Amino acid sequence: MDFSTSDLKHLFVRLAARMSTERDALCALDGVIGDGDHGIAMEQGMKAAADQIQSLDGSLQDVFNAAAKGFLNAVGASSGPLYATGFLRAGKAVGPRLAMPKDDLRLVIVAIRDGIQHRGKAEPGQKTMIDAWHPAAEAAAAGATPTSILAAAKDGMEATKPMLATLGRASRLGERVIGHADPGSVSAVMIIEEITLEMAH
Amino acid sequence: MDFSTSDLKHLFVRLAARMSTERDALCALDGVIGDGDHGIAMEQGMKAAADQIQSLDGSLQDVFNAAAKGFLNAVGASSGPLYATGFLRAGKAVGPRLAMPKDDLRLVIVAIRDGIQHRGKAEPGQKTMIDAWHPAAEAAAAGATPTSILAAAKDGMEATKPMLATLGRASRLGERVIGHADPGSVSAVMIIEEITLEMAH
Amino acid sequence: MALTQKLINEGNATVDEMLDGILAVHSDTLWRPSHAPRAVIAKHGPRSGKVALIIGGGSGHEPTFIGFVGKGLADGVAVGNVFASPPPQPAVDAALAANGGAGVLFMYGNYAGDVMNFDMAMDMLEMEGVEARTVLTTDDIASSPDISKRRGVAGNVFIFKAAGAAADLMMPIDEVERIARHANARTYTMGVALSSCSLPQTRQPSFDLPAGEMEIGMGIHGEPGVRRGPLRTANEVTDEILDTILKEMNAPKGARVAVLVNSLGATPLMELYILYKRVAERLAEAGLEIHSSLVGPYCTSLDMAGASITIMHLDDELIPLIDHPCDCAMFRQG
Amino acid sequence: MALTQKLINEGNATVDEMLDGILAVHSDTLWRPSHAPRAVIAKHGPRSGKVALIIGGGSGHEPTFIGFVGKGLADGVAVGNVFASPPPQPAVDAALAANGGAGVLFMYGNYAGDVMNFDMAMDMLEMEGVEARTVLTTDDIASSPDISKRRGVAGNVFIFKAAGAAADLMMPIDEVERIARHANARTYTMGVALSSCSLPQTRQPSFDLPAGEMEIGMGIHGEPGVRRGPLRTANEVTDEILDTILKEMNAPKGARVAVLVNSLGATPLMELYILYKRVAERLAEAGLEIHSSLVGPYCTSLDMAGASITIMHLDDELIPLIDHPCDCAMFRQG
Ligand SMILES: Nc1ncnc2c1ncn2[C@@H]1O[C@H](COP(=O)(O)OP(=O)(O)O)[C@@H](O)[C@H]1O
Ligand SMILES: Nc1ncnc2c1ncn2[C@@H]1O[C@H](COP(=O)(O)OP(=O)(O)O)[C@@H](O)[C@H]1O
Ligand SMILES: [Mg+2]
Ligand SMILES: [Mg+2]
Ligand SMILES: [Mg+2]
Ligand SMILES: [Mg+2]
Repeated sequence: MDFSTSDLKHLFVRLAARMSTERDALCALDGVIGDGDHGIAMEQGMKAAADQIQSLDGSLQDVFNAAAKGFLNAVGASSGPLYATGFLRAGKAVGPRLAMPKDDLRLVIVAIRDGIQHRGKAEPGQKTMIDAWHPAAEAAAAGATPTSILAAAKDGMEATKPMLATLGRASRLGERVIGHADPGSVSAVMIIEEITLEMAH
Repeated sequence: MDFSTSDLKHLFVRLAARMSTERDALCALDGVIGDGDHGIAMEQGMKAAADQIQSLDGSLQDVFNAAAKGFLNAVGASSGPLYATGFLRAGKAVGPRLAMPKDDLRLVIVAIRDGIQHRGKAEPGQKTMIDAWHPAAEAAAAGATPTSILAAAKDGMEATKPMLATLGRASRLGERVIGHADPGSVSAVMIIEEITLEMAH
Repeated sequence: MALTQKLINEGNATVDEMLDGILAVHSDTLWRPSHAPRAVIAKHGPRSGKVALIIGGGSGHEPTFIGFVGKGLADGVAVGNVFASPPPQPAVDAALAANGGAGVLFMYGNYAGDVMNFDMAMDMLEMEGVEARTVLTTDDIASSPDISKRRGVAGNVFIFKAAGAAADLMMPIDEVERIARHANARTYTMGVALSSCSLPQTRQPSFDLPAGEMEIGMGIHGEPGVRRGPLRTANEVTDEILDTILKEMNAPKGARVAVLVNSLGATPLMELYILYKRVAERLAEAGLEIHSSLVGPYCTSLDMAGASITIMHLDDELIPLIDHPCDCAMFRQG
Repeated sequence: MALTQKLINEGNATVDEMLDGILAVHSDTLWRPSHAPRAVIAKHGPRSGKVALIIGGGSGHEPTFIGFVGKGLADGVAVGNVFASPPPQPAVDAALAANGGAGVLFMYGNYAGDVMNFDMAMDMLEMEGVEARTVLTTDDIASSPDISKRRGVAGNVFIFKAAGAAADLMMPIDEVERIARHANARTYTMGVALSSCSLPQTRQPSFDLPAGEMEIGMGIHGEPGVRRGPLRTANEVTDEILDTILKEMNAPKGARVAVLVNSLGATPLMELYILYKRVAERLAEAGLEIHSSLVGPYCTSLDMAGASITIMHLDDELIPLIDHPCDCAMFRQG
């Protein structure tokens, strides 16, 4: 089955809707160990990405590039550069095609992880969104099923709870962050869930 | 029975203690229709009056004059000029004696009322402390018993509840003050109670 | 009940400790006579032949009143307890310390307590042979339909400023008094409160304000407002306030105004500028020209959340006075 | 749950509406390029041959950052969403609009998001052939034992001021950068929060702080502090903060300092001056000389109650820079 630019546009619309629904829950999580705005960043970022691409005429890469720009310019924050770089990498990975096999969404997951790591220099184990993106990308690269990719992301997110943070705002809180999930890893699971649902369709 | 300068000093000590106990209740009353500080003004005023006179060597009039000055300088506010003028009038009424018959405390009640009215120009029915002081002074002047003087003050205070206010802060609240006692009339009843207890001793 | 959270020491010590802090920070512009700890005087304002402008009132409104003492504005201030008029003595002390032989003008908000105390101060000054006059501020249009019964609130800043500039320009006391009355008559304020405040001694809210409600026409001492209503958006609140002010002010198109968007304490600048945006839109619609604006906490009510809007209807006489430079502890211009 | 009480319109519109208000009030000193609504530039600061100082960060800290744009201080600001670093584009826009051909210096607080966005802005400027450098502020001594991981908080005011003065004196970019690092290395801040704050979109407290407790070492975004403890008196809080700062600063007797007692938003001037009184006592005891002081809301965290104390350890190089005049929208000196 093919995944077209119009499918990609729909994916961003669903991501925007999902983040809007989860906004306050993500903010509450970020309030515990960060500054309480992660839900707002993700809602505004995905909405701007979706808005930016709706009337765009171009390839999958063009759509990802425009989404990156829309997300970044609407948000800034930490999430902005991280997801913008992830989307740019995803665009590069899928290339200037108008459609691709659905299974190539694996490449998207891997590329987003790569972009986030390129920008943020995080390694797994530092209590960031990378703790969800990295195991998901590893599973995707190894040919795992969509369900297993999502499960890997969820396990990675769960594993952030007992971690100390060594990057980002939470790193200054020492032991106080133990027991709380990293909000960026929670929203990452949601994004990965929407992508893997596409793959399984 | 005689009422000496040392009795008068003790009276002020008791008034200071009473206002300290009632401070938060008086503030809460003032919060409803005023600015919430009446208990603080009365506590600080009576404490300053009591402190000012303790080591004073002089007549009843001297003690009242010093109490007036102490109260006024510690407090300002509305209560300061009103009670300071009341105490000055009381001093003038009892004169430069070292002691007086206890029954002359009637003169004190009448004089405090006169001083408050001279300073504040309030008439009964305007929802102020005068609504307690005036009936008490009328009863005192008419030779009523200490119990009846106090009862008159209490009735006057109760009567402030349904009143509209036409003087002071509460006058700007219109109908919203209806149902609430005037805080100045409530503290007036306490003062009158302490004085009438002296008379009855 | 839990105490409201404040960074203070002993409740009764707040005013004196605050004054120690203020005098320590602003020792270049403020001083106080050693015998009069509640009278604070401008170092560079008072001078021979100049009318002395003495302002005053309760504490808890900072930067009002003490923050407006300085060259070009007030010569001295009498400092009261929290929400309490100062007694007469510091007003007398301030007047004598700032007296330049050209008369003293007392200016303060119209509250029963302040009137009684400052009137006593006037009597005491008269005995000293010093001529003193009084102009009350009554800018709070929500507080009464009868102008003489209205409270003085944030509009004080503009009204004191006009009178202080007139005095700094060495105008005689008749002129300074006339200008003070003129400034007061053309200044209109209305505010809303979004929370109660609490005194340092009790640390309890002075009144209850349920979530979702606001007090409209609130005074600056936590006195309840003229009515209570549901909390509205910034634009709706601004519109209600400006509808009331513009009607009362009744200025012709083309008139120039000064604007003050004031925080009652806990409301941050972000919200004030959002209110200001709407004020500017509404004034433009009404054909009025904004000559100058102030946005910030100028007249507060302890830790109360809320804001007030003041419009001063300027004229050729008031404009140079409002523009006149001043160098106060907490307010500088020019 | 009940919404926290704010005077706003639509939650997502707060920053843009605030900016409209700020630009309307301060049109004599600020402007913004028509294509760049989140880049605000000083009208009178930038000029040919002068290093352009561009500051920035999230909104909700007003008067930080935008209030410090003006002649003698910052040339431009990139404005982010509430508590969110601005994206690279407004930083680039501000840099290009203020560029005087002598290089651009970005200064902002050390937060992961800001570092990523401003680094992208540097890359973009490089492609335009404009030399840009960065100095991060790290004055929050409570945020990490490792200086390079510390947050930038209220000390920004002094650090930006020193760098801005150096740029205004037409020093070359190497000097301005060196001074900025020097100023940062000598500036120490620590704060306490007495309440949470809430974002305009959620209007819920970002975290729970039970009555009777305070957060010690709180950041300016509502990030929880390094520890929580019972609310103490003003003097005890000041002592704990100053014990920590003085130990870290390790200045010899006779050293001169600048002091900032800052409100996090809802804490009024009265409490700040009470804190200041104790600061002055403690510094005198320590044999340090206060050269100059600021007291007020300089770096806030929306509607949070609390305060921070900053001490800058001055030297002969920093003193004239801290004293240098500046004329900013919300901060004037000299
Ligand atoms: N260097 C980094 N690499 C990867 N993820 C990061 C990094 N820094 C922060 N994050 C993620 O960003 C999330 C916070 O994002 P957000 O709240 O939107 O931004 P901010 O921290 O600027 O408020 C964290 O929960 C964490 O997952
Ligand atoms: N003109 C007046 N005459 C008599 N009593 C007055 C007058 N004005 C106010 N009061 C009394 O003063 C009380 C308030 O006193 P207080 O709270 O100490 O002063 P303030 O109003 O200055 O805060 C009122 O409850 C009222 O009884
Ligand atoms: Mg965040
Ligand atoms: Mg009162
Ligand atoms: Mg009062
Ligand atoms: Mg943030």
